[in-house]
Amino acid sequence: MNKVLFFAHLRDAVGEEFITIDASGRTVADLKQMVLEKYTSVNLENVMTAINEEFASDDDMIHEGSEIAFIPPVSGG
Amino acid sequence: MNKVLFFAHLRDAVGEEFITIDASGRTVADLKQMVLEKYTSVNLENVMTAINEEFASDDDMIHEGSEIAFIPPVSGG
Amino acid sequence: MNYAISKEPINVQEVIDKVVQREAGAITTFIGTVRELTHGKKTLYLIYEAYEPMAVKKLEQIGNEIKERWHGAEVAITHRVGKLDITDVAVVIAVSTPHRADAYEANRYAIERIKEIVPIWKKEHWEDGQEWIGNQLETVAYPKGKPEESDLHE
Amino acid sequence: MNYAISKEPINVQEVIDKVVQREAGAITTFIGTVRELTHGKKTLYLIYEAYEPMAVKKLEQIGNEIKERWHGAEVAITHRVGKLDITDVAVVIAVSTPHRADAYEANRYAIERIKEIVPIWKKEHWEDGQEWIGNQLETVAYPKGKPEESDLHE
Repeated sequence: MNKVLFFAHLRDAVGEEFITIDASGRTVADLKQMVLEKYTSVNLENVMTAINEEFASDDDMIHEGSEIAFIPPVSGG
Repeated sequence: MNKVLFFAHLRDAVGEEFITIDASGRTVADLKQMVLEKYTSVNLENVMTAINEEFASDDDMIHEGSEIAFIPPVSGG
Repeated sequence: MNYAISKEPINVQEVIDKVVQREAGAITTFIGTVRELTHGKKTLYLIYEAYEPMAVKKLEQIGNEIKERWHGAEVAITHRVGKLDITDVAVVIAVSTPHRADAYEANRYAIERIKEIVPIWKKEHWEDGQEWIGNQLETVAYPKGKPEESDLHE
Repeated sequence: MNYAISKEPINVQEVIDKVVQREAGAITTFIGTVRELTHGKKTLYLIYEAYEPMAVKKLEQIGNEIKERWHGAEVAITHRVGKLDITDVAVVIAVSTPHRADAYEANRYAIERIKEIVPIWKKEHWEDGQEWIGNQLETVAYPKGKPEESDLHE
């Protein structure tokens, strides 16, 4: 299983800080599709993805137990 | 009369924080000459002058009561 | 630790103390504060949220990038999260270097990188609404696979 | 007062507090510290001396120059005098501005100007001697009737 974290406007749209979902063996792009189908109000445009706290690309593979986070454009500082 | 202040290496050379001298009606250049004659170990090369806490030129006139300071190259900061 | 996310007000001197070194002649700090007016709109307060473990890692990465680029630099960064009022301190960056030009440049580099890669978000609250900053920038794209700098502070 | 010469250790936060403003999104500070090694020579301690009333005036002049050049800037500068040990703070410059680029540039301007026009001198004490810094620079001249920047900190 995989923990999938949402932040900022994504958290507001999903209504959860995180969900648990089985995405192992799939790519980041696959997971994005799964999320978009489940949460129709979510917009993943311009949203980065992190796997285990490192930025990842759409074609990176998700492994069992990996923590995924969707990272909207950051605005710290 | 005029108070003439010395700082840094000038103070070490003169051996005084200040001297009192009558320089009214003379220019800064005149005063420098007077100081050099009185204190032969003093070196006024590259030394700026202030009259009443403002930088002055060699040909500026010194008035009665004005405070003169000789300002070696600064090294604050 | 030199890189931290803090739920409590940041003590600037504590961040500075982390970079004091006998080889340093210069310490620069950047203190990001909550400004009342942005593009003429009055902010009431902000909420900062972070993906905390990754944010700390990314702050540390920025520190390491600086140490590679500027010889002898020491770096400490603390970013606040939670509710911040006007003039509250959101971030403190301290950089020490042997020579002063480096301390300015390396510090500037740190804040620009924070705005690119550190997963922290702010929600602005105005009298007539609220919004997560960053998400409304429709021109933003990630051609290099990384967030672009938000120009909202500029 | 925002411009001061201090015989006591400088409290950095107190200098920062002088420039806090609701319009500011950025505060930069420059903290000049006593470095142990300069050109490979080991400093034991420094003595700073100032022509105090003129130094305060010149610090204020620098602050006014900054406010003219950088819109909305607030400036505070405190310079220490007396005996300073390694890592002691010699000067603190705090600048706040609405936008961060200005806060860095204006702060940098302040330290460069201090090294040009503020009547403060330091005497370095090494194991094998002591010297007023500035006076041994035989290349220094004042073509514009003002001290040139010492490069000893660079």
